[in-house]
Amino acid sequence: MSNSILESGTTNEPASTTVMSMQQALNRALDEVLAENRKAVVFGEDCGRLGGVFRITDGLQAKHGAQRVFDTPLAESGILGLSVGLAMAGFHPIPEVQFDGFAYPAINQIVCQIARMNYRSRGTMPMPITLRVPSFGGIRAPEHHGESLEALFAHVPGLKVVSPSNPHEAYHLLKYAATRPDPVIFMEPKSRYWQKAEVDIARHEADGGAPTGAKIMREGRHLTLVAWGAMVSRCLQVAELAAEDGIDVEVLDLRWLKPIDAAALAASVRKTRRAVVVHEAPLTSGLGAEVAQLITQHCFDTLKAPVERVTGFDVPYPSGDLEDEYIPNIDRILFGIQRVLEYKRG
Amino acid sequence: MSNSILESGTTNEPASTTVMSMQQALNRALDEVLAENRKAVVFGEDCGRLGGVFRITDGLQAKHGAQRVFDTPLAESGILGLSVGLAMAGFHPIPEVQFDGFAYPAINQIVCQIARMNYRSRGTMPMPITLRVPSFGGIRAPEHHGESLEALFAHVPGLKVVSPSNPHEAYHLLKYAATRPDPVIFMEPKSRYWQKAEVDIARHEADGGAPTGAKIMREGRHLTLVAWGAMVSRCLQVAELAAEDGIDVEVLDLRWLKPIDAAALAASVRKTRRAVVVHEAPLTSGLGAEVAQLITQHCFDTLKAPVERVTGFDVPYPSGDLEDEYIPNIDRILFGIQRVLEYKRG
Amino acid sequence: MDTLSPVASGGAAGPLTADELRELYSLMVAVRHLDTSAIAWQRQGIIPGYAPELGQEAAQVGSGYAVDITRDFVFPTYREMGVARTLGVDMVAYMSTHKATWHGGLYNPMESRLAPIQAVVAGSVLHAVGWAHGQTLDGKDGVALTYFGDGASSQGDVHEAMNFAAVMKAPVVFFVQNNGWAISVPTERQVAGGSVAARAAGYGIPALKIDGDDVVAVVDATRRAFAHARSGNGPVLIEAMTYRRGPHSTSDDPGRYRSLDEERDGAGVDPIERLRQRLLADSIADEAFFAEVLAAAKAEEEQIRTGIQGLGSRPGTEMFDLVFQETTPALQAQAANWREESEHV
Amino acid sequence: MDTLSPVASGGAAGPLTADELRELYSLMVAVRHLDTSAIAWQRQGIIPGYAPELGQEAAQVGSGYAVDITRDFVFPTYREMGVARTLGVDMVAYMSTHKATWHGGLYNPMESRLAPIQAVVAGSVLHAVGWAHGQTLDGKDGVALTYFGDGASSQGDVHEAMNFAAVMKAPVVFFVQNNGWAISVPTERQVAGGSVAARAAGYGIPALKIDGDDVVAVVDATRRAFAHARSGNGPVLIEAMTYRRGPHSTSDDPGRYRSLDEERDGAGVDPIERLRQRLLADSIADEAFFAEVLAAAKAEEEQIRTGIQGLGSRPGTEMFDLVFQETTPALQAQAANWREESEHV
Ligand SMILES: Cc1ncc(C[n+]2csc(CCOP(=O)(O)OP(=O)(O)O)c2C)c(N)n1
Ligand SMILES: Cc1ncc(C[n+]2csc(CCOP(=O)(O)OP(=O)(O)O)c2C)c(N)n1
Ligand SMILES: [Mg+2]
Ligand SMILES: [Mg+2]
Repeated sequence: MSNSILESGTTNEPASTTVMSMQQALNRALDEVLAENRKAVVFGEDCGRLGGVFRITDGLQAKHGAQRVFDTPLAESGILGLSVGLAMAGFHPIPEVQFDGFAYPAINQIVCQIARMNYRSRGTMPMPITLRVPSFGGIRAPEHHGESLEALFAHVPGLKVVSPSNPHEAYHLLKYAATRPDPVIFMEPKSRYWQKAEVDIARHEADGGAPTGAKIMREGRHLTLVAWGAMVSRCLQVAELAAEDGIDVEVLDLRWLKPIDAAALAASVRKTRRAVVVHEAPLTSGLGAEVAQLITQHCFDTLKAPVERVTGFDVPYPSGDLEDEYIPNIDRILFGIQRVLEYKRG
Repeated sequence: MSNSILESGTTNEPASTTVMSMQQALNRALDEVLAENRKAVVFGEDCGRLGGVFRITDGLQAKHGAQRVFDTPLAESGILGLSVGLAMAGFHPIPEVQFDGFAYPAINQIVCQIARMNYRSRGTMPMPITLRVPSFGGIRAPEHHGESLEALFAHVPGLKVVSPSNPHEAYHLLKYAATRPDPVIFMEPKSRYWQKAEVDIARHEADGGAPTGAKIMREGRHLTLVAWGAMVSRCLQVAELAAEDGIDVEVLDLRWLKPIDAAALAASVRKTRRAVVVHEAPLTSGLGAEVAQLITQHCFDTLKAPVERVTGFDVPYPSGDLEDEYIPNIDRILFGIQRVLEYKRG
Repeated sequence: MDTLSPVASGGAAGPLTADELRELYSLMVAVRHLDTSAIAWQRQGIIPGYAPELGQEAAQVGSGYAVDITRDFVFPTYREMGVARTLGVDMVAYMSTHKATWHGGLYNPMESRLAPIQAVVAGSVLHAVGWAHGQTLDGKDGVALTYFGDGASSQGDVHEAMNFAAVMKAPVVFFVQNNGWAISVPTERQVAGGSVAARAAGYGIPALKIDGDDVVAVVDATRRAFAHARSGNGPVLIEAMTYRRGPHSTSDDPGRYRSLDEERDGAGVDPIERLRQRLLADSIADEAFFAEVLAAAKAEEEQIRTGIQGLGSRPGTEMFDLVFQETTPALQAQAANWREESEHV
Repeated sequence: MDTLSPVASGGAAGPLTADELRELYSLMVAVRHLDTSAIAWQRQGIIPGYAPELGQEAAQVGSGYAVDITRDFVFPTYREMGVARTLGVDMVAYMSTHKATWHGGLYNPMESRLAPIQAVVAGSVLHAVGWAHGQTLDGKDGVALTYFGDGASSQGDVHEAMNFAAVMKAPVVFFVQNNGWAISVPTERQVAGGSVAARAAGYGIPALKIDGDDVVAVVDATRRAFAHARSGNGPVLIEAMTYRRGPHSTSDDPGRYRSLDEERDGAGVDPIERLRQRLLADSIADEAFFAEVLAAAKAEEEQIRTGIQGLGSRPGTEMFDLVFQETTPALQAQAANWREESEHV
């Protein structure tokens, strides 16, 4: 990996890229992590023989063996508690929770154990655990299969949280996260698993650096749209539509939901002077509040309007029929943009 | 209860008050709720014979019987799951989780069941569950005994969240919460259990209304301090100190952490034009972000400075020796006030 | 395994009558037909997904048949269509959950005596204990019947539920359908010790491990368990050994983790066929009856399908209106905003 | 109860030697003395709180004695001071947690082979399973020893841990100290069926229910369990029956839920006295030895007390520096802000 970066990092031309889906990108990242670190282990419900209900671990058991890629009994607290012990024994566990909503039974182990063991043990028991959570909604799935837990995770001291928005990000962010010595919650936007796009396997970033902060996905002058996960591609669509009306929207993929790249937020909004933050999770106490407050704190003088939030409502994630009413759609994001642009000081 | 309100609600003179601690006020409220509603049941770890580790349920088993006030086995998910079934059977469960940090094992039942059953059942299975959680820090206790979970709870659709700041509020808010048809998380500031103060048993509010919104605890002109739980009394102290320097601080006890009384926040800050929000929980994605963003949204034009947050740090709640470094202390709140007052548009 | 002593209370009824056996057969066929049709509906785009209970008809119909809906209450998972049908639940309202109309289903759980469909594995097992304890507190004699799978037995909540129930002597019947699989994980790599029923002894709970494909055995065991619990003796656990003949759900591909040979061996004789042979052998029913039952099942499926196809989406306002009994200003504001922006479009 | 078949591997050593018995006695006395002193420290304001293990010395010293710290790993609760002492943990560093210096204690868990002190009831039982499974993956022969109480046995995590361990054949010894109480709740209203050991059979896990106040029985059982697990036979559960003679913690008031008579009956004969009588009867030790041991215990306690009294607070920067292996800009900014505001004052 580092070799490739060195090789391509010096030139500015795009390295050779491959087209793949996020599912394939994640699968490839795991495959490489397993190959490169013999202490890496992958496990969870149906992760072994089946290859995961989303096939993210497809083929890994056959290739790396049933000791390193295995099925667990159906118990999320068990899976995460097991991860703690494996980490203590020097492993790098990469567990999967089958769906976002089923992370709740494991919250005790995540919050009270995984997030604190390094601290509690005064740095002697690091927790290099990369918890993969197929996340967010949009696939007309049963109850508890469309949840957005980023606000909860981001509030927990000791956790880092990241979410990729496309196959390229997925590949590099997972490879990065799964080689870190700290626990990372890796939130995969399941509605984007099957969309294909170019992945530059050779290098993370145009500048060759590590994928540690936010990333501008589209430059613009009039307003900054901040999003993560599946909402990034929606915001890019919105930006195209807005452009038709002469509105030049910058789209910032936050990527890291903890720590948040406040500098990138500030830099963008200092330029555009207006911001809308978009997420699927309910409004109240969502991560949008943190993002909005960080922007306001850093850009109070330049902001032309209060930061707007376009989010899910304060209601339980609804059934498929009402999903499109719940998740911020293009129209609602456009309304949000309009409100900010039309804001007049009273 | 309603009788008393009617009796005293028409006059404006203070009704007869009693001095008691928050522990006594909560105990009395539970006693009355049990007496008034034969479907109310109180339970949890050590809640029966012992009367709770904080004695909030002291004497209730002896008075109301071991069927209505009982000890459970040591399992928080069990306690909350039991509550769901009891609610389905027509009861009003008032469970206790012994300490804030031990709510985590019950999060799955709280988020996926209690908060959603009314919705899932289309209103046919209400969840009148009042979950008491001794909360927040400041008592030099072991690990997991000083946690602030309000941001997590407030983000969950289907929950209401409230925290009293003094014995009077404790008595009335608990009586109010425990007679509602929806689930309420009742966060008790354990560091305030033993401080005594006047309780006007006869009526909730000076205006006789229900204790549903935020409450101004001290009027002021220069800046609004927003707080809840144990931080309210600290903010009142800060206000006294600030007054010596000619700074007139308004202190708003948010009381309801979900739904948040946005109108009261707006009204106060429209007057003072400056705000600082104080909480014990870690900064990032804490409820302070929501409060700050609500204020900014409603008072963007009048705000003289970005809303400041004085909070716990993004670190695990520390051991007693470092507790005072972690919890916002008077100095840190004063610094926050100073930053807001000295803010100059760049 | 049978650690449930014969109940002195006489609560359990005598052997099943011919009428009852015929009714059980009709129910199983109706359930089978609806179940296999639902798979077809999914392929035809009528519903987005479904979790079939193919092969579990005896376990579901037999246990549901023991319920007295005037006083008992049932807690399903996401796979208890056969139980719902046996209890007499409105099946359009039930199946609506698979049309993505409403999580939990559109039926009224209080009137149906069937809790909303539960997607969290083991999520409602504790609710059954709470409801049952409520019976004790109220001095009533209802029994809670809660379903869960071999996979679900691994969840901590099942342990907490069994311990609470036993400590409180709550009138609960834990009904485990051990269908051999939790998605792709077979029971032997899921249930240490090999049997969920064996766990019961550790809590002092009597258990019955039964042939879950024999509907008569299922009715009998469930009735005995109900009688035991109803008489104030506390919980009982039944482990009905059966086999998930179909995929986990319409998005599953069992070929990735089991062969057709394994499926055939695991499944054994079809539970409906077993009952049919029995009815024939005992001259309780004939081919004409079977044909009649099938025709009725087909007519019923058609009616339900028509109902499902005619089912519109729920109005978006329900998203907001059904969150609380007492709504909040913040939520009302969001609802107003939503209404404005969706009408505006 | 003893469902652990005699181990063929010969891993379990022979009967305890006189030296070993004397060592066990010394350990128990040292632990007793430190434990009762810690209560006094709390009263004197040296430490803010403490959870005594009075009466559990045989269970703790005996089990800890079976550990091989060159390869095994131990997972305590908040009450295993006697285990820590037996393993040779730095006791000032251990006791510092009760001085509110650092949650988890100041000792190095990797070097001590003792995981940080755990305040979540049942919190670390699964960690032991994970660590043990790591031994299997690494082809090593270490065994994980995890402690929990009768109260903790009600937690879902204990069930998940036992099931995982048995499914994975992980080399874990589950050591339950059934001390009769979980704060104010007695075992009979906590543990349905009456015995945690009885639960093990349901997972196919061998169990030993032993007299936890007989240190020789404890050592023997733990050694047998270790030998079993070390030889690749999977987990074992030991339930050591003992009694919490003191309050739950220094803030507890047992008079509210049990009488002195009940305490006396429940406690039975003091485990240290039992060993003393045995040593005397077998002429393994005499009064001079006992006096010497007590003097050593007193000296040790004094040294630890001095250490604790001399222990300063940890610098506030550790709050920030120990959160991650790789810190974050946001956290550094908070640390800088904290430093500025605390120095400013
Ligand atoms: C807490 C939780 N974790 C994971 C899932 C995802 N999931 C749905 S069904 C299932 C398998 C359940 O197996 P079992 O309990 O045997 O029931 P069956 O599907 O065989 O009826 C899984 C893993 C879930 N619904 N809930
Ligand atoms: C998850 C959790 N819930 C509640 C508590 C509060 N608590 C601390 S110790 C205790 C009783 C534990 O009893 P037991 O497991 O028998 O251990 P013992 O105290 O007897 O050693 C309780 C309820 C806790 N620490 N963790
Ligand atoms: Mg199954
Ligand atoms: Mg105990």
